[in-house]
Amino acid sequence: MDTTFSPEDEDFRALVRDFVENNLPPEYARIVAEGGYLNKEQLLDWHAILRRQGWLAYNWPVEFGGTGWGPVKTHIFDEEMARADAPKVLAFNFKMLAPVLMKFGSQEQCDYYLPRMIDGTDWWCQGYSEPGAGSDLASIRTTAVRDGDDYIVNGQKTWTTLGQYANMIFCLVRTSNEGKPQAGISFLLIDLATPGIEMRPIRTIDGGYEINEVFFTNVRVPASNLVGAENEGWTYAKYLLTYERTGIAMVGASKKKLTRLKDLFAEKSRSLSVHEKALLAARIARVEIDLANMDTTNMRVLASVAGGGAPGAESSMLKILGSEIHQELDSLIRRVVGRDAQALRSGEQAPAGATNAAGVYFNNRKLSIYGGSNEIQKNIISKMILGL
Amino acid sequence: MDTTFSPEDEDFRALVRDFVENNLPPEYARIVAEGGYLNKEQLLDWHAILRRQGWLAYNWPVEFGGTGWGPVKTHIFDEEMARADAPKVLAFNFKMLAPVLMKFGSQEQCDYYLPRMIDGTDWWCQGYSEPGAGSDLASIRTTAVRDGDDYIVNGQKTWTTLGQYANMIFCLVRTSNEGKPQAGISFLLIDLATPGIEMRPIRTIDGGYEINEVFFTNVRVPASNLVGAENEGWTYAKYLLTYERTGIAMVGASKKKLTRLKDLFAEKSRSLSVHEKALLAARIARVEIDLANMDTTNMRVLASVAGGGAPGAESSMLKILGSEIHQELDSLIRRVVGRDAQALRSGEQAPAGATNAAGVYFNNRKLSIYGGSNEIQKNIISKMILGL
Amino acid sequence: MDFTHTEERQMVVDTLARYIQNEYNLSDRNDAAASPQGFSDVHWNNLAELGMFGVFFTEEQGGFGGSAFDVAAVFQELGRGLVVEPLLDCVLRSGHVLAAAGDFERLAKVITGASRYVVAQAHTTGDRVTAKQSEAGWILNGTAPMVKFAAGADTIVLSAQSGADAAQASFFLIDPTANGVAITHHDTFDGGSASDIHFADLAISSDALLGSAHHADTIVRTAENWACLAICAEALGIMEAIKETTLDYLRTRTQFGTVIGRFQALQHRMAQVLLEIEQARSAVINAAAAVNKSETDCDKALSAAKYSIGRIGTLVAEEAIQLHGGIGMTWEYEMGHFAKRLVMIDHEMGNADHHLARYMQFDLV
Amino acid sequence: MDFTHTEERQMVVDTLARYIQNEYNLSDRNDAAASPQGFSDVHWNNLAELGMFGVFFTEEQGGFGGSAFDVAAVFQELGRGLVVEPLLDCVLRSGHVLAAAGDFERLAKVITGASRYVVAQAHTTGDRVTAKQSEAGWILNGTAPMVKFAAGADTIVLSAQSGADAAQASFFLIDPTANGVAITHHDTFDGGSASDIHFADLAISSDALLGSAHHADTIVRTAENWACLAICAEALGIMEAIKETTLDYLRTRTQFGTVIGRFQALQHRMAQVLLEIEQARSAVINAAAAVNKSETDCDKALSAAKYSIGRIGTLVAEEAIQLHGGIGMTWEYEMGHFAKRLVMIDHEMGNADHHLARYMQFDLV
Repeated sequence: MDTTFSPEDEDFRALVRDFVENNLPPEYARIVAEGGYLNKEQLLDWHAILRRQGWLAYNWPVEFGGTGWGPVKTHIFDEEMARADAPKVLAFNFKMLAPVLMKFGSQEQCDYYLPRMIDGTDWWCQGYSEPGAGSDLASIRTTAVRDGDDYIVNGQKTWTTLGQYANMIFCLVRTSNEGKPQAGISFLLIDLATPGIEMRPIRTIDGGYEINEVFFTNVRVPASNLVGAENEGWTYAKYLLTYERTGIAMVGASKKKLTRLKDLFAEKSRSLSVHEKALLAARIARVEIDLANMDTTNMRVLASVAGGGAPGAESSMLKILGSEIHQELDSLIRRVVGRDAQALRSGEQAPAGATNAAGVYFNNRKLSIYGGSNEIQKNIISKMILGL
Repeated sequence: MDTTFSPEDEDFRALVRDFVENNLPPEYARIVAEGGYLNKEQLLDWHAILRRQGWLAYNWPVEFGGTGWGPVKTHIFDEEMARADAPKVLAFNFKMLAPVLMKFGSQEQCDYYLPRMIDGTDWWCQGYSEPGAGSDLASIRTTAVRDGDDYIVNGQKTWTTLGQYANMIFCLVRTSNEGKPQAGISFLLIDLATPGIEMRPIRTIDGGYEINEVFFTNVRVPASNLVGAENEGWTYAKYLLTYERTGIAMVGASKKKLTRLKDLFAEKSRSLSVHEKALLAARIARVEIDLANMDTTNMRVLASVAGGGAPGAESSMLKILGSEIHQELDSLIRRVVGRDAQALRSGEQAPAGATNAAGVYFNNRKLSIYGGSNEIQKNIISKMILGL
Repeated sequence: MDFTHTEERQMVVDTLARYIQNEYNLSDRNDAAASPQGFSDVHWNNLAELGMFGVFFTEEQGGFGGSAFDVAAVFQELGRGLVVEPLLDCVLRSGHVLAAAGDFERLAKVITGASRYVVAQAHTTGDRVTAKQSEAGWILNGTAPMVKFAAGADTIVLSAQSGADAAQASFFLIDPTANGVAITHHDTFDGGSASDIHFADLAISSDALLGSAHHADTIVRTAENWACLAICAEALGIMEAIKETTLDYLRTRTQFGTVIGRFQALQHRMAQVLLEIEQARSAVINAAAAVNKSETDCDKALSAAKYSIGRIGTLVAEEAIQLHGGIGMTWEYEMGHFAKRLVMIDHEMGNADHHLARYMQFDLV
Repeated sequence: MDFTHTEERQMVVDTLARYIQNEYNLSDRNDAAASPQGFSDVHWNNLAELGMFGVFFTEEQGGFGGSAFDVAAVFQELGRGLVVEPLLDCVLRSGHVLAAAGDFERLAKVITGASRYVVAQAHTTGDRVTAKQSEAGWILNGTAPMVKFAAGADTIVLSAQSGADAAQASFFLIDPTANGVAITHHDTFDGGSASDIHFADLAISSDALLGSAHHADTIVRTAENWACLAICAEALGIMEAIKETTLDYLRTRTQFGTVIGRFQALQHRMAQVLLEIEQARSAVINAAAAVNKSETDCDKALSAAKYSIGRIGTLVAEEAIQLHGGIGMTWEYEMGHFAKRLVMIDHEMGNADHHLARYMQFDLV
């Protein structure tokens, strides 16, 4: 039993820390620290900085232009990036579609699309959920009907994050109504410039714009854009949803947020009564302990993956723990900020203590909803453990 | 809107308080205060004291020898009794079987059994649950087969509280296998002296003995002991389970327990650090507030019943709230007692600070299990509110 | 023991409910809530005309209500409709400050809706306004931060430190357009506005003093109790609205071939939400019943209520969003706006921790 | 980074697990646990012979283990078997007190099982024992309350106040049968025994002093850390046993025509229990990894672990009983005894609140 990182890992951590200190534009770090998002130009710029270091596709194998790091190094990288408030790389490109292409796509698809993800040509978005298919993803009704060398796609996708920046979308589409709902789903790559596609913004509860609806009306997609086999898309979709295990616990982001919370608490708690301060401190201590426990829970899963083990219900557990701990941190930051959290931060006019605390808190309610809601994760755990 | 008791009610409260102060044997109060139970002789003695005052069957209508009090007076009586650590009257006689007989029993049954409940001749126990029929009570399999003027009863009941003191048992038995499981159940009164009945003790987790299994082997019961109509027992059983609304929230008992908790806390918390004390005080404050809220929630239901309204999901809500608040109080008493809660109190040898705190805590886990588990109550609420 | 409203009060509530139902549209509400002033003059005037402002005051004070249950009932209804109009800030609180100071002339104008006052308490917070006596009156300096709905007020009722320490504070009536007053307005997350009000050597005459000098604490106490009761009742109304929307959603949203209200895990969570809301309702009743009791009883019941509302409100908001899934996080869906206000109520007048700590101090620590 | 046990440690754990499986019967355990001594000499001797006591000590100390993960692994297994034998009190804790005092001769006898010592700390609690220096040695007066398993010990290792204040305390080796020592034994709720040990003018010679005078705090510190780690690991083992029993019950108990594990509300609660147990497991690992770190790191990790174990243990016990229903509340069903011990662990060495408050004090308040 050895819970420490190897000297080699520690060297690597120092290397990453040094790189990000010297190369992350402070403006980007500020935006991230305040709970905001980079715009397209800014994120592509950050991508380019990482690309020059060879770390953009950091979770990919070497043969595809990645780093070949194992789960532990990947974890260290994530943690250091979060620690420095570095923007996350576009997950749809690097963590979602790419692994699916590598495992199930054709050589041609890999050769064509993977380099375009790295060089900034393609910005992918996701076409999974539909208005009638949320937790019940297998009930999607967007159809793709074969017509010669093309599919004709009709239907509607929703919750498409950052679709406004994207030129490409990967979609789950229904290619058959035979058998179980899962059986007739295919995984299709669609150019958003194709006629018949309309993207409409969805304004979120916090007033922000990061998600979209996408409408498909007789959209003609080359059959060569099918990933893997027709009607096998459900397998690929599930693979995608569980692939990113090292990130699912959000350990790095939560550690960073905890630091921020404790700094805010040290500053704001001076005016509190001893008992109010104790109650708040107890909640902070609780979440700090939960996070330290989860850090190790996460490392145990990583070590098992690195050792060739296959995580089962663990990835669902990490999703639940990770989202709940992060949400508790957001909730505590909002509380510590107190009355000032009510003010919207709008540039110069913001009160001195204002943060985006309320907005971030509400925005991050999504953490327990998306990527398979926490209820779905509990269903998965129950099924795996109880065998029912 | 008037949340206060009427002057008449307050006079009544003073009357009850005065009576119990002058008539409750201190020994009985001590046993109750320590979380214990009176033995049969003691409880019958207390029954006799109340009978002389005319308050034994205090929840019964006047025509059956009761007081005719409405729900508000009944609540005040319960509260004052709990406040004084008075033993509760035998629920199986007065709060469970009696109301069923009054509503569904024959004139003969009322004339015969009700006076025997009051004069101490009959001590009733309950034969509802079976090893295979807990939350799913309708799945009982104890059978009663008509044979001339008798039923022949075979089967097994369990969780029969204080069965060791009882001479009579009221049972749910299966008289038909037609239709839904609920449809073939009958409500039967059985003399425990009848040949073929065996009662075996069940030792509980806290080492105590208050529940039993009852085995029936070809037990011959006169058909005149059937309550109401054959195969209609489910209706009577449900009536019994929801009848006692004024007591279900345990407001009086919880108020008394809160006082005890706060006294213990005042004594024990002197040795705690300021922060540990604050954390414990916060939990006590929380449950005190929850209890004050539930007190009013309960009064709202009482007022609605007194005004002729019919409580729906409220009685299930009160069951959940009442049991959870009471369990939290037990949990906090256990915590406040601290290390000494580990010692079993066994007479002279008990450490000075010893209480039965751990035993009461574990014993009262039953509150969320019996009388329709809290899960069943949530099912009922969902069904009533969601209409699903 | 009677938990029903009087006929008169029920009529007021019904009138208000009808007005909201027929005239108060959430999309327009959101536009008004995001405007610089933070609410709509049209609705304000309509509510005044409906007589809603007089409900908060006794006949002696120039109103036709003034019982705690009047206040609670109206604010519960305002909560149900997510009404952003500042009845709490510009009528109830400032009206009771005027009443406590004995200024019934100005109070009368509040009740008719002719004048809008907001109270800025700047003698107890970290930021502080000081009032120095001068020959002509007083000189004010400092900042009153985050004064809600100051953007819509004709007059600021400011409490400032007027003596040697914070305990010596007085109320002043200030024209927000005067020289020496600078105002920074903020939009707020739950709609409405809040302002930092800066005073730089503002000279005011002696008759700007409201009530007697150095008695701000006494003057403001009753008003703050009313405001605390009102915001608890508002929260309860919001919870009721969220409950109904969420129950509807559970009954109609289909996934896995059935309405999601059939999933037992969701049922049990909803059952918990329902019983907690009943507890919140009882907390508001307890607070209303205690407003006229002893200072300790009143403070305990108000802290118990604000704590309960804070804890349960957050639970209700979070569970409602979670049970809705993505749709609950969109601007277009009404429920989310209720959830935002409900959570933000815990950021006003002391949050759940604050009130639990205050409650503890009465007889536990 | 490696979360597997060494081969040697795994062998020890397997040996212990086999012994429990084959020889340790819960019904006999309960009888022994309720006996005056509170455990069984037979099992005690068998465990000594299996070499289980040496695992807690390094080779230098006369053992063949002594790493934190050795201690955690063995106690986890003891927890899984609900072993009542006092390895914690009579080997781990007292052995480490002897080791810290440099008394390796006595420690050797602890490791072979030839001697049983219990530590009675009576210099920090409310009740207190004082030691006054006399010509011949020391005179002891006072009471050491609730010393676990003193009923089974040959020697009491008592810390008493030996100087002007509580910080000046020393350890003494006391024969429990000596005149001047009176012992009141108590059965305990979770099995085993505890004793109040009264000292009335007990005269002991100078060589009864263990280690140097006035250094009890230093001597006991390491032993208390080991004991805290051990009891956390024991709790984890108990949780695992409860988890397995409860999962079995959910898979097999039928109600409403189906196994109750099919009810989604129960599934989701069980899922929560499962992930909390994984968190408890991580807390124990963190504590084990910190035992040899700086004093602050060690104290923080131990408090984090004891807090986590206390909170999660109570959750696991309460949920397991609730999910079982009536059967979980009977003496005959094994699970309840595990639940009792699990909850009572929160009553030893500081409960969850105590450790959360201690944790807060490091850098929050």
